[in-house]
Amino acid sequence: MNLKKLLLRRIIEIFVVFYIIMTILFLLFHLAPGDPVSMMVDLTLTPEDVALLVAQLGLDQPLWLQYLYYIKNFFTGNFGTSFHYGRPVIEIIGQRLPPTLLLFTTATVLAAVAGIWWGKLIAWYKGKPVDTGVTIFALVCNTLFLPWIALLFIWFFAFRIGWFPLSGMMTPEIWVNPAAGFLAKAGDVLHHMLLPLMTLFVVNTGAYLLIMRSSMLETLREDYILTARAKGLTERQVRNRHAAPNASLPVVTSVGLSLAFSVNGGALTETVFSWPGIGRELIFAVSNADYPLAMASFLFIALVVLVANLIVDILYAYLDPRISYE
Amino acid sequence: MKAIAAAGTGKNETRSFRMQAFLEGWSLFYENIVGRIGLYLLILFGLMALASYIPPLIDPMYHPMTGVDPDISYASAPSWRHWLGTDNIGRDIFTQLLTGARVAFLVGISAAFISIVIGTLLGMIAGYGGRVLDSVLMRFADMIMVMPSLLVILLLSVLFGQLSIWIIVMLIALFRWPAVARVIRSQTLSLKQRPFIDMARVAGASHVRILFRHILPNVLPMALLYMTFRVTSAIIVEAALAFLGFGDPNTVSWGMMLQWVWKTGHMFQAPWWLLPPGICISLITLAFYMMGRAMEEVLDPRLRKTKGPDYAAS
Amino acid sequence: MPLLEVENLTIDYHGRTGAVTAVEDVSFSLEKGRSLGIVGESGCGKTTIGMALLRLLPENGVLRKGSIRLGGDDVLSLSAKELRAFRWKRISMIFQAAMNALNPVHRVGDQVMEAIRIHHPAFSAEKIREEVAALFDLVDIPEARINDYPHQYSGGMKQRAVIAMALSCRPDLVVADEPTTALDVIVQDQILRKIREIQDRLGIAGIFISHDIGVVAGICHDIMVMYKGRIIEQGCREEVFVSPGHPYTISLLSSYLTIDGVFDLHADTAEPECIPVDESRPGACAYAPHCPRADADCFVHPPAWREKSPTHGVLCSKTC
Amino acid sequence: MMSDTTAPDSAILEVQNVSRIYRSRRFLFARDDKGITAVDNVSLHVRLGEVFGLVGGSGSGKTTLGRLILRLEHPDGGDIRFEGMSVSSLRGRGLKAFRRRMQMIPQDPYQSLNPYFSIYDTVAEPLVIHGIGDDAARHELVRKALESCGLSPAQDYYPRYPHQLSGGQRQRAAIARVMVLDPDFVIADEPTSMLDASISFSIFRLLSKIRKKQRVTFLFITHDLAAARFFCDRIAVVRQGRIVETGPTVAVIENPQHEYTKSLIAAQPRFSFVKNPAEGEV
Repeated sequence: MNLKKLLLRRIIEIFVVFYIIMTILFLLFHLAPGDPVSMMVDLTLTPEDVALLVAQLGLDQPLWLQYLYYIKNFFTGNFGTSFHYGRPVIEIIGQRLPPTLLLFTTATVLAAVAGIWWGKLIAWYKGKPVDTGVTIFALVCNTLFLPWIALLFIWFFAFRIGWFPLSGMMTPEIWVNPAAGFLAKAGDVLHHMLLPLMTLFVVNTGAYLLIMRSSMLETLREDYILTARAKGLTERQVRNRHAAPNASLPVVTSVGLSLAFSVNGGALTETVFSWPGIGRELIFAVSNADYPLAMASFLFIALVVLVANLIVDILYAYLDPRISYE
Repeated sequence: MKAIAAAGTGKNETRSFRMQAFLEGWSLFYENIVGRIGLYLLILFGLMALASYIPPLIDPMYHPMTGVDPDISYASAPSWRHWLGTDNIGRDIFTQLLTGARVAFLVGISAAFISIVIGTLLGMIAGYGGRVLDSVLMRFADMIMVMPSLLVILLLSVLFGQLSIWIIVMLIALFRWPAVARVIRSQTLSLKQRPFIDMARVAGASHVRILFRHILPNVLPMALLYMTFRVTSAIIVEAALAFLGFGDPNTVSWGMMLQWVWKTGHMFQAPWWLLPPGICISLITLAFYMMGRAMEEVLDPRLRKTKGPDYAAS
Repeated sequence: MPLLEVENLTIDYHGRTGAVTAVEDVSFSLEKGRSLGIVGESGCGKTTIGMALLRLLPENGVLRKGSIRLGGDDVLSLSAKELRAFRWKRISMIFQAAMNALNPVHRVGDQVMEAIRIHHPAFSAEKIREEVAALFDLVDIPEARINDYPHQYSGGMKQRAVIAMALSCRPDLVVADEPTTALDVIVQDQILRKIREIQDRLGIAGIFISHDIGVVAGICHDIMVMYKGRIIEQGCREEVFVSPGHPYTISLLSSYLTIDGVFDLHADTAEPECIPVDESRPGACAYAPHCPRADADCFVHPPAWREKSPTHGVLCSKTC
Repeated sequence: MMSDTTAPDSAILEVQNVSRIYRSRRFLFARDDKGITAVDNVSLHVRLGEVFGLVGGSGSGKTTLGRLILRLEHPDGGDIRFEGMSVSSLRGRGLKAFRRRMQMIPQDPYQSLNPYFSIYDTVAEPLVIHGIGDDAARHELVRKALESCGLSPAQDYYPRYPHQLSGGQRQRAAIARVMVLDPDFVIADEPTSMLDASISFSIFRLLSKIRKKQRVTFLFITHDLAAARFFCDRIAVVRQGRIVETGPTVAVIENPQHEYTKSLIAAQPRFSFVKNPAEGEV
């Protein structure tokens, strides 16, 4: 079936795009005035240390060879050693990626599902006060400045009423305790995750709700909706069977398009909540001039976005028969 | 040509399409509560930005960056002297807030304007040129679009060392044009299918003439609409950068104020310091966003109506 | 007693700038098994009448006056639940631009089955499937295509599927709004023949709405010509074609190009289209500004309904 | 402007074995499909001063053929000659001169005028493009063109915008824009298919008038055999990109040879119940 072909094409495209991103990054960092070491390294190092570092990073080699090494290193998982942690970068990434995936995937899926659901309902009240109220509320949520609302949530839910921990992902006592079972550990992570999740949910859901609402209104003008009504379907059947499936298609597309933007929000959330994810690590690495770690974190984030886009594409093809059955 | 046109009948139906569309659109816009709230909010912020020049003239202690109240060296609560209190070294928060409005407008509008110009030009060229040019430009746009712009700019800040406000504006503009280009391209594609473009070609019009005399006026309303959305995203990116400590150290922006509260650990003790900048960032983006949405609702049905006769005789 | 009786139907659309009357004082009736054609230019209110029969007017459409009766039932007083049972079972509709009448994300067969399932909840799945197969057979769509999606169909096939769907509950009346506009001449001819054939076979009454008097003339017993929301001429098709009474009908017919030449029935064809004219007074004849016969009277007084024969009437004060 | 020396039956336009194939183009990933053949090896010629009709259903390729002749698209094979010059080889100045002489009347009056151009600007634009006349001369040309197309007094229409006109008026303005250049060859692509019947008839009459007065050669593209019968000297019946039958209009309609032409004629609405439809004497 053509779905396979489509999939194959998208995967190849992802490889190409990723390769180009890698190359651009390489060129930016190697052709920019001043060498990366002097940009990244603090002044406390002795000249010998610097020379060692230059050799270690292969910066004394010709550019094309550095490039080849750079590509090869990526595919062999060799990203060098973090200046700050003094450990292999790949190890750090390996630790940071899962928490990000957990938080980000949960938040995106929840926001999209809730947005589609509520958008579908609210479209039915077009022009009524409920509609205006919800629309404005969604707009407000959507434009809340994320780090600020995160700080407010921490201040209120964690500091004032103490329902949630202030930051982090785990309580050390529980994880050190050999008696703690899987449930206790999972519960602990969930307890830490709820507040960041809530932040992302509040900020992202509004956008999806608004898109779904206008998409529903658009769909309701279609002739097949008129046909469905003429057939004697109840309003509920018209909405759920005929309007919603079509109307959610553009929302799925926009989820894909807004993924990169949500990643920005994800990184900010991780930073404010000290969630040990890869976004926070990138910001941390940039602040600390940890060049290998920053590069690798960024590449992995880009990869996550690309793969997430692929998943959205597959979902879309699955929902729209016009694509999978061409 | 214009003089002759003006010599026609003096009735009000001689109003140009643009004028007519604008007046119609304006009344629709003003009926929309969302658009009206947005407009009022924007006027408020505009006044704030203008007012930001006043306090330093009253007393140098009200300078947002360098002004320090000699009597205060801690974060003080609102008082008659400092309407919104001071930060931990005794600078006036209200003054900083006013200056922040100025910076937000500056960053938002200039970054949005640049990205709209780039996006509109590239979108028109891609849509009109078609084929390889279109594919290359749009793949490039897609690539930039899948990159989280905030994080890319962060990474690039390493190259520039310290970011000045103008570099931030340029970087935001460079990473935010693709969405505009996409929309303008699809508009151009559908315009290209419209017979009046064929008619212009048949009349012998050059590509430049077609692009700028025939296509540009038709995509301009959409470009303006997208400008409001770009303004919000530019303000948010700048604020986030400043919040993370990568802002221009010579400028007070709301994001930077938030960073100071956060980094100095005053977020639990000084609500007068934590609340205002966050409210301002959220409200100004809300204002532009609301304007944009109201404009979108004005533009959309009109675009639809030109498709053909309505069956519902209105 | 006639199957359908419409009396003094008046419908307004409420817009931002006030109300516009789309249909004014329209009355007609239709016997079982007969078909009526409604002809008029775009915006004359013909589609609105079709929608009103199923009570499917858009939100801003208000039925100000009049009554609609089908087989003795007052359509306008049905409750929401009765209305749902009434729709499709009693009157079904073939919509303008049938291409868009099928939902792109559902299989064509499922969309037809859905209609049957709603109105015959007692039918078994097997029985419904048989019904659908029979319907597709009726409109000449191969059984293998039942489970296809709409985008896999050609334009003519979609149109036939829509017809199958309209017939699925054996309604008393089918309303077809521009059923063939987007189709090729040959396909259009086939579809019209098919509709007519099925209609005769099943004894279903039909209302055909079109801007093309030729399409309507080919399949309808009676013709109703509308202009700006009013019926200006009504009669059986022979009467309307051979001795049209209203100047608008005459201009329609005399500008109708047929393969054998022009219907040059009357010499006084008007060519007023480009002369910018003032509107006639409210209530007066709406066609007066374009009418070659009009005199000062026509711009002031409402036109009178004249019976040319028991079955043929004209809304015009002037006799030719 | 027209050369009077050419014999009346000499061809002003020749289409020789022209094909046009649409392929889906994709960057990086070329599809290996064969594409859709919109125009398939078509040859025809149009004589000076006649009205030549291209009749066919939707998707028959008749519009594509028109676009190829207008050089809005390029043929994938074959050659189109306008007065002996190969159209596809035209560049720069030659192309501009060609554009001045060959014009098109569009299908959809709702779409064919730029909403941001006043009627004066719309009609004057071709003059501006070709640098014809000064302001005063242009003014006079535009006035004449509008009035000859039934939009008079022309001054009333100058400052109006397309959305302020009715469908018929827009189509007249579009025709005025074409006629202001005084072209030798006009392609009319379904010029009335979007208009109501009575208005479309008046547009036909306008075109007939123009034709008689200005000695223009017309290529008339239509799906409607009846309209072709009314307006054309010769017709070609097109189906799936090929010409299935060609000849004088009356001969083709009264004595069709090809099966498709026959079924096309059979599908025309007829009014057998009307005793005496006027015999076509137009």
